[in-house]
Amino acid sequence: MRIDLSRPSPPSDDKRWKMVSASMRRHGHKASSLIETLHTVQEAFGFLDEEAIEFIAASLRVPLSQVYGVATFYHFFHLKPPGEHACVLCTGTACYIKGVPKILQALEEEFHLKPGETTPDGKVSLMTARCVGACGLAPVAVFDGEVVGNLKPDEVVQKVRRWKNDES
Amino acid sequence: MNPEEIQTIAANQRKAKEQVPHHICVCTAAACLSVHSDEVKDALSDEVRKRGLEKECKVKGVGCMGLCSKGPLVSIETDGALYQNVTAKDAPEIVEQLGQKPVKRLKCSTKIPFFQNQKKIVLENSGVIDPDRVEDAIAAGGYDALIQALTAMSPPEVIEEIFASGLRGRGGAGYPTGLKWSTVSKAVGMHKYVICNADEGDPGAFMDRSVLESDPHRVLEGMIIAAYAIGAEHGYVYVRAEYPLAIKRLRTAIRQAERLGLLGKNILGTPFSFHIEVRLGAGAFVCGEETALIASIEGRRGSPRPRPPYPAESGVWGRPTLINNVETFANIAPIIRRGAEWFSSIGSEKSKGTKVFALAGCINNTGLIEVPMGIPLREIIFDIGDGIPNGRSFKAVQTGGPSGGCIPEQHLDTPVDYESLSKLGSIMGSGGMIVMDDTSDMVEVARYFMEFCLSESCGKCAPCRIGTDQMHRLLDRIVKGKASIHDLELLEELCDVVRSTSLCGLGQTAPNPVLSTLRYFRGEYESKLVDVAEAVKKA
Amino acid sequence: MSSQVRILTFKIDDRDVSAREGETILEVARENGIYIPTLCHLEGLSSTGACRLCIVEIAGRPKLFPACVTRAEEGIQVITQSERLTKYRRVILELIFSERNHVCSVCVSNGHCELQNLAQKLGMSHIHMRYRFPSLNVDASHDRFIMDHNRCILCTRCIRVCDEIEGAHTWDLMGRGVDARIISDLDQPWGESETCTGCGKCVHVCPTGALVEKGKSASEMAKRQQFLPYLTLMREEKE
Amino acid sequence: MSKLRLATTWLDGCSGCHMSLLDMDERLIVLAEKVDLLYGPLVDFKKIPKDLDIVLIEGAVSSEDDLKKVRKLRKRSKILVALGDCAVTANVPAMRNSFGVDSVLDRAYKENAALNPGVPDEIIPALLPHARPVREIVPVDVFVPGCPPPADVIFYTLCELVEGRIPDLSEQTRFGK
Repeated sequence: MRIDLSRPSPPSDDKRWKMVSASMRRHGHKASSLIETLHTVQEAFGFLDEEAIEFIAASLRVPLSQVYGVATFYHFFHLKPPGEHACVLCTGTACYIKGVPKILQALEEEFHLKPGETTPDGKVSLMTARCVGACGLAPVAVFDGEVVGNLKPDEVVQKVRRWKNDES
Repeated sequence: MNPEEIQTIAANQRKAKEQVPHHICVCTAAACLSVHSDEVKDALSDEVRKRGLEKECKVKGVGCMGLCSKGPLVSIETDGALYQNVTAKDAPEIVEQLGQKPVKRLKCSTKIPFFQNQKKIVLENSGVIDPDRVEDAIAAGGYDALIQALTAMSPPEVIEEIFASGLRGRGGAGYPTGLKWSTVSKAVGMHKYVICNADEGDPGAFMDRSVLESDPHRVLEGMIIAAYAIGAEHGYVYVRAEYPLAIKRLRTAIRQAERLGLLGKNILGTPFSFHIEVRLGAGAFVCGEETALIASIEGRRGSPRPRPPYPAESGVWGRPTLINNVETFANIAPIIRRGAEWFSSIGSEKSKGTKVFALAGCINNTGLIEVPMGIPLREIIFDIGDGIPNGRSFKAVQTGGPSGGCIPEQHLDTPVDYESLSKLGSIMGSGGMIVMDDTSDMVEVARYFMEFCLSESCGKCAPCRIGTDQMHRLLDRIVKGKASIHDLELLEELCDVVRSTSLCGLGQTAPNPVLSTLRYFRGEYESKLVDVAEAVKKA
Repeated sequence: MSSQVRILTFKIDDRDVSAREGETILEVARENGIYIPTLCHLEGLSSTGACRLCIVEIAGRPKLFPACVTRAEEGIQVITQSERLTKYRRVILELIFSERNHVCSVCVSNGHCELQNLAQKLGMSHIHMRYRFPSLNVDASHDRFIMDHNRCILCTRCIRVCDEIEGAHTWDLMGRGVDARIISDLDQPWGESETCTGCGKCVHVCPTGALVEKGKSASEMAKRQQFLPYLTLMREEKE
Repeated sequence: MSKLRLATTWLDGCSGCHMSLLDMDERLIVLAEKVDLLYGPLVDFKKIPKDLDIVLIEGAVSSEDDLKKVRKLRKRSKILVALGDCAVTANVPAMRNSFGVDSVLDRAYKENAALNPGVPDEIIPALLPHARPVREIVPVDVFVPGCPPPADVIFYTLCELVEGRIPDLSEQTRFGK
């Protein structure tokens, strides 16, 4: 076992680690800045891998299992790389009442895609959000950051299919 | 800066505004943005520039105007016209008609009950000011209350004023705000904290997001006044990471307030200092519970701990901590500015002031409304909300999200206040109001909320962790026609146990959607049951 | 410590009892030989109030209180046994049994298990809800110990003893709700953990057969927990 | 007074509970003065009799066959006893539940078979998706946990039932005993 009590250097010279290091420095490398740091890493890299978690744990002097426990407690954090495209379906009450379950069912039937999963070709990740706050437009999805409302199941299926075929 | 300098900013801003005859306000809150109000705003600006009208007409982005279902919304401040469903293509016509007859095709009447029956305190500046400009906020009376509190009132006087106003926590439970402040102010300890809970987690609720997107300075002002009253030097706003726009505007507002000396060291030249940091939530509903929220701010898993000790005594870092939600803080400045007596004249006997609701589901006017406490539910749904679309009939309204309940037709004349709603088996909650028409299946609705609680349970205490899962399985069996009367009996038993024995509010209230639908729609459950032998076969 | 400790008097089940200020209801009950069931609580570790089996009533208050974290107050009347409490404790225990795969007959801790003992003590002859039958792993990668997630009740004693007493913090909880699970380091096999000292404290504080020593066959795994109050006391003395 | 009519059955279990029953030794003779054993693995009678007073069930409900049997026994009995952990909790037989029927059958009849690997489809009654405790199928009047329940406990249980009382067993036996 390696025993190294100095603050570790970033896993690689990828420039994005500079952002992460700066964020930790701004918070004085306090253990309490763990969640803020995880946010920064995810923003920079899209997800949290083992390397990142080990680096953060050593830098903030938080036990490995605790970092992992925090990262898996909060649904906002992802431990696997996301697909090229993200389809986030709102599952808030208004969207539920107005038919999101049917959209989810359609995606599962068509692509065997369940919330939290990515298609095997790595093209599309399906996620759910508790409420994106656009209840007036229910049911709502966020396609790569763009909020789209009043959706029907086949519209979402077609959007995913276009993504899979590299059409926009 | 000192108070006079702030007042100068306000005066200059008002003067500058008077010099421009036309103001076009485009809603740039999340719902309108999602239907491309940013493009509308750009088109309008281009059009104004093309016609060389920059001096006579200003186009600005403002916060939420409320009627989200008709977005994008554009208002012409001087003409008093409101336009709905505006697209970029409409820009030339809108600019053409400035100061003349409004464009009929796009007009949205402001005489309708949706606008007439509201009473705006928290949202008074939403849709009016540019949330990205502190000067706009100041010109509209922002930070007046802070100046008043810091220069003319002692901390106990501030607390007394809030106490006398009768304001109760808007996060759901309705605890008297003045009492909470007074408890924290009396707590022994050097360092105290103020936390603004903006982890709005109820699915179908977007009040706090809208306030932060539309008028962030109002929230900061409330927090600063609270910090002055209880003697805190540090504060956090704990906001959902799912609200990027609200976070951006909040951060901008903090920077602006710091620049003007409204936040930070020696506020307004007084000895009082207060710093605010933004902390991002990460998708955990349970973090709305105050001890879980504190754990999360401290960088840990958001698991609640048993109370006492309450945060007022031992909160973040073990220090006395005041936690209020966004809407509560947004009420503070108006109370200080206009007095407790004015505030307590609004609302009902035990519930003072107004309440913001997010109206959604099967209702014509979806969006954000603010109404005086005590208003009957019927008025909200059928006048302000304009009733049920597609010729369907009303079945129930869900308030309070996963901790609340469904209220049926026969109770629609109930006044909206904390006590009346809890008597009906629901709660005020943070303000989500989801309307369901006669096509909604109430057992499925109950299953939906149980699924939510199950996936949001932190897993610490056994009754909530396992009980929500078992209840969800039972509800699923009932929906799928695989359950017998024994399953329904077990469901009711588990509701009782989980409610009475869970560690925190999430578990204690998780059975509410089941209990309230059982209370009013028991027949729907029973009609799905099959006999015992059948149920065994389908297992 | 200050020499002036306030003494409180109150009642547990109609018996007059006294407590030092700051003592929990559970501590006072145990000093007086009054039984309150517990599962996540263990003397010498911090209390979490998670299993809810130690709930008691306080006369005049509608809520229930976990005795392990509720401090004694002057004049209160604590009720540790009532029809309501018996029912609630039993249902909670049934929920715990329904959660994972507790098969007592083939467990190395059979006969020495706190969960099993409680079932008997609370008169739980069967459970009246459905078992969940989740699919869970057994981690036998460690040289000397085994972690069987099928028998884990998420009491977190292992996490607490590893963090508070041993200081290694090898264990923690991942995920949440009914999917929460005890992990070592980055959810790695225990045997590959870089932080585990192999001290075995977690094994001995585990109330069930989730953490056990290797090489034991059914019913052979008796646990030793006497070391815990001793270690805690010695550490306090040093401070 | 006429003797009580007793039946026993052995579903998905190891027969240990019946062995324990036999371990009552000479007390069996005492019981025989009060009850007639009419059906079960210990007697050579193939049909389930009617009007039973007491039925002891060993084992979990695992197959279509078990299902039929337990339903019929319930219909024909006054007091139904879940005898032992398998009947009470599904116990060891339930350890297959998280794997699914197909992989369990493959493991037993293909992967571990030296001769003629293949899942039999005629001799073996079809397995249910889950092995389940008896009370999930039919109402149970008395639960006797234990793996197996000791002979003393079985004796006590039967004596109480003969006297028309429902026994309290909490002090005497438990899961896994």
